[in-house]
Amino acid sequence: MLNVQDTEIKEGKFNLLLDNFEGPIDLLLVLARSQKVDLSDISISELADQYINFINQYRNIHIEIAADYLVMAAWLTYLKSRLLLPKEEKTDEYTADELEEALKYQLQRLEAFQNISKIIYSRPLVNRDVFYGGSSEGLKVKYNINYTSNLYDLLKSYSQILKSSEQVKQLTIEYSELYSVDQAVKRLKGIFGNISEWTNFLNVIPNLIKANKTINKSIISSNFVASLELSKNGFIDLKQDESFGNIYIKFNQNG
Amino acid sequence: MKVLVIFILNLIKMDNKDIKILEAILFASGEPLDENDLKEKIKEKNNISNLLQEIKDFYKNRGINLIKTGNKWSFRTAEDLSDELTIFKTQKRKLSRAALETLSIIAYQQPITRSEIENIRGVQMGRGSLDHLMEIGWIRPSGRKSIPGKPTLWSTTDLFVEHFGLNSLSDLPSKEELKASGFLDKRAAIATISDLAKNDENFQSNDNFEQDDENNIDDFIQNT
Amino acid sequence: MKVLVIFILNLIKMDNKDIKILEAILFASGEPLDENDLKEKIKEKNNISNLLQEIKDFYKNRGINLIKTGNKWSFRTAEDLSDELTIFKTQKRKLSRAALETLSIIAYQQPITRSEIENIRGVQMGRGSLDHLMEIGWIRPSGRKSIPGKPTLWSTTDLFVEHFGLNSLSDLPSKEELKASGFLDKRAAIATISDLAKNDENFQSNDNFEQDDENNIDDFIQNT
Repeated sequence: MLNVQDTEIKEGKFNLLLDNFEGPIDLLLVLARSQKVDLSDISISELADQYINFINQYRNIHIEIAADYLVMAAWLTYLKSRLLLPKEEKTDEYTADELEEALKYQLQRLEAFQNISKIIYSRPLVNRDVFYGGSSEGLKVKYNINYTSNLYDLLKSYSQILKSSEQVKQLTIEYSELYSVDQAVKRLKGIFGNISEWTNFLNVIPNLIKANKTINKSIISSNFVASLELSKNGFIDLKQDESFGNIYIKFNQNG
Repeated sequence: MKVLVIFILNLIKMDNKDIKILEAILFASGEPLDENDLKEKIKEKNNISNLLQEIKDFYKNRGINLIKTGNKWSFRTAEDLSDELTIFKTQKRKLSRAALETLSIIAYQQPITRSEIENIRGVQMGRGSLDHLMEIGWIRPSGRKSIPGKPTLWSTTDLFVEHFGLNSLSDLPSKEELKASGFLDKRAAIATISDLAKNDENFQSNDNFEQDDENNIDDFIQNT
Repeated sequence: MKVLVIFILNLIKMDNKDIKILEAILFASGEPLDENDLKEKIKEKNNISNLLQEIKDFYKNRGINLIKTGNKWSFRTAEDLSDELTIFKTQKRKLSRAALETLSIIAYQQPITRSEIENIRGVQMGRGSLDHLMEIGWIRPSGRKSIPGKPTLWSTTDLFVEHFGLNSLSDLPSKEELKASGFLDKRAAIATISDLAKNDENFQSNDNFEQDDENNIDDFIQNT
């Protein structure tokens, strides 16, 4: 998988999902490998450019991007600017060289562990590559009962208890921002006097809230149900001239 | 003479992959296997009888012998050992869910009384639960609570700490750590009303989140 | 020449009863056995190491090998037969890359805290990594670090050593190289970037376990 990523990055294609990377350092490492030099000789400033480039391109395609990656981009920008500046007087802060060194160390260390994890996992693994066997047939066997419940079982069990007790505790029904039919009925009854003429349904309902489609849908549907209810009881008249046309509403004086 | 030596040396060196495969399969399966089934696993299928005979000879005087019963082959321990050899095997058993719950509550909240445990679990405890845990040696009575009735307080034992691979009781992960390690994950969370009412942007990013989780699980199952 | 033949024939004949007993027990147990427990079963107790080594050599090129992990011995199928024995494969779930990296970091750096692992990997740990590794039985909590928040330290288990066919933890591949390169240093946290980049809030909530733990107990007391 990594090889595929490598080539795609080299060709300047950025149609990769960040999901393929295990965090910003991992992404940096993949980018660094494309520089084809020993990690200790890597140009951090070039790497910073690559990374920032990558993130920018990525953002053009996918709007959402994990904060971790953005923080790293910001930090690299900062590091680059520090590297470009003339050597500063010694302050409490880390020098640009130290920061650069820290980044190199982190990259090399992660690479080392990534390699190691592959080596470890390629060792002969019980139940995958090698197997226990044998049979005790023919020997006298005495059995000891050994309870195999382990710490994992214990913690899982306790977590289950915590979860169920949490669920009970949190059984408070939160206030709903959705607009209920009851609310709509009450409100419509209150404004009957204003709708003595045929009025567009949409002008009767409360103002829709910008950028919240879910609440808006609830306002429209609850008011619609409410007006059906009120017309059934004879308080108002409803009309719609054609399918999907505007709905008009009028107070029924005789109701 | 020379021929015999070479023959014997070959036997010991044993370059024959088919023989190795047969040995390993017979060993790992743990039960008698049909000669025809064994044949499927090797290259020189027509040679199977000779190969099995060769293995049988090889183990003749060892602690393990290859035995043929009917048309099935199996390794078993040498017969002349059966009289004098008793081996102890451990029979593995898991604790019941109730016992495990009780144990985990005691572990985290000790010392604790029986009725406090029942309160947390929300059920009356069967008579044997505490006895059973005490029999295994994982809990012990540790004094009495100074409330009316003076009920027995229960605590875990050193054996408990040892069995569950802890250095000490304080090693038990806290609630926050359980959460961080994934134990408290609610896999199929039901969206609450307020979730639904949240604006669409949020809603979408929630969706993404769930998907990530699924990818993650897939990673575990898939052959990566 | 004659001497050699007799020597070889003796090897094959194998009159040593202790060896037969050891083979039979190891074969019948089906799981690793402690050298000290094996000793109990034989006559020449002081000779146990030699006997086991002899058996190990005898099976070196066979389909079954005698393997030592830690202080335990067991028969296993030979490593090079992995492809032929896939029929017995029970390790259904393969580990994700994240879990695998986490495991090797724990193996080499143990005992290590969650946030130290995150520091090396440069990313917050996904849910499921630690509890999944613990479910398999390869890692365990092993005490707490004496820094504010007392976070849990994680170590590998004996089962990890056994499953990966290691003699001991010091047997981990390339350990010396890693050490020489300084990658096994627990570098002061401030010297790596992820800490510089990490916002304080996150950092605190990660390590601030103790307080939550207390809340947790309070919750329960109120609950009961």
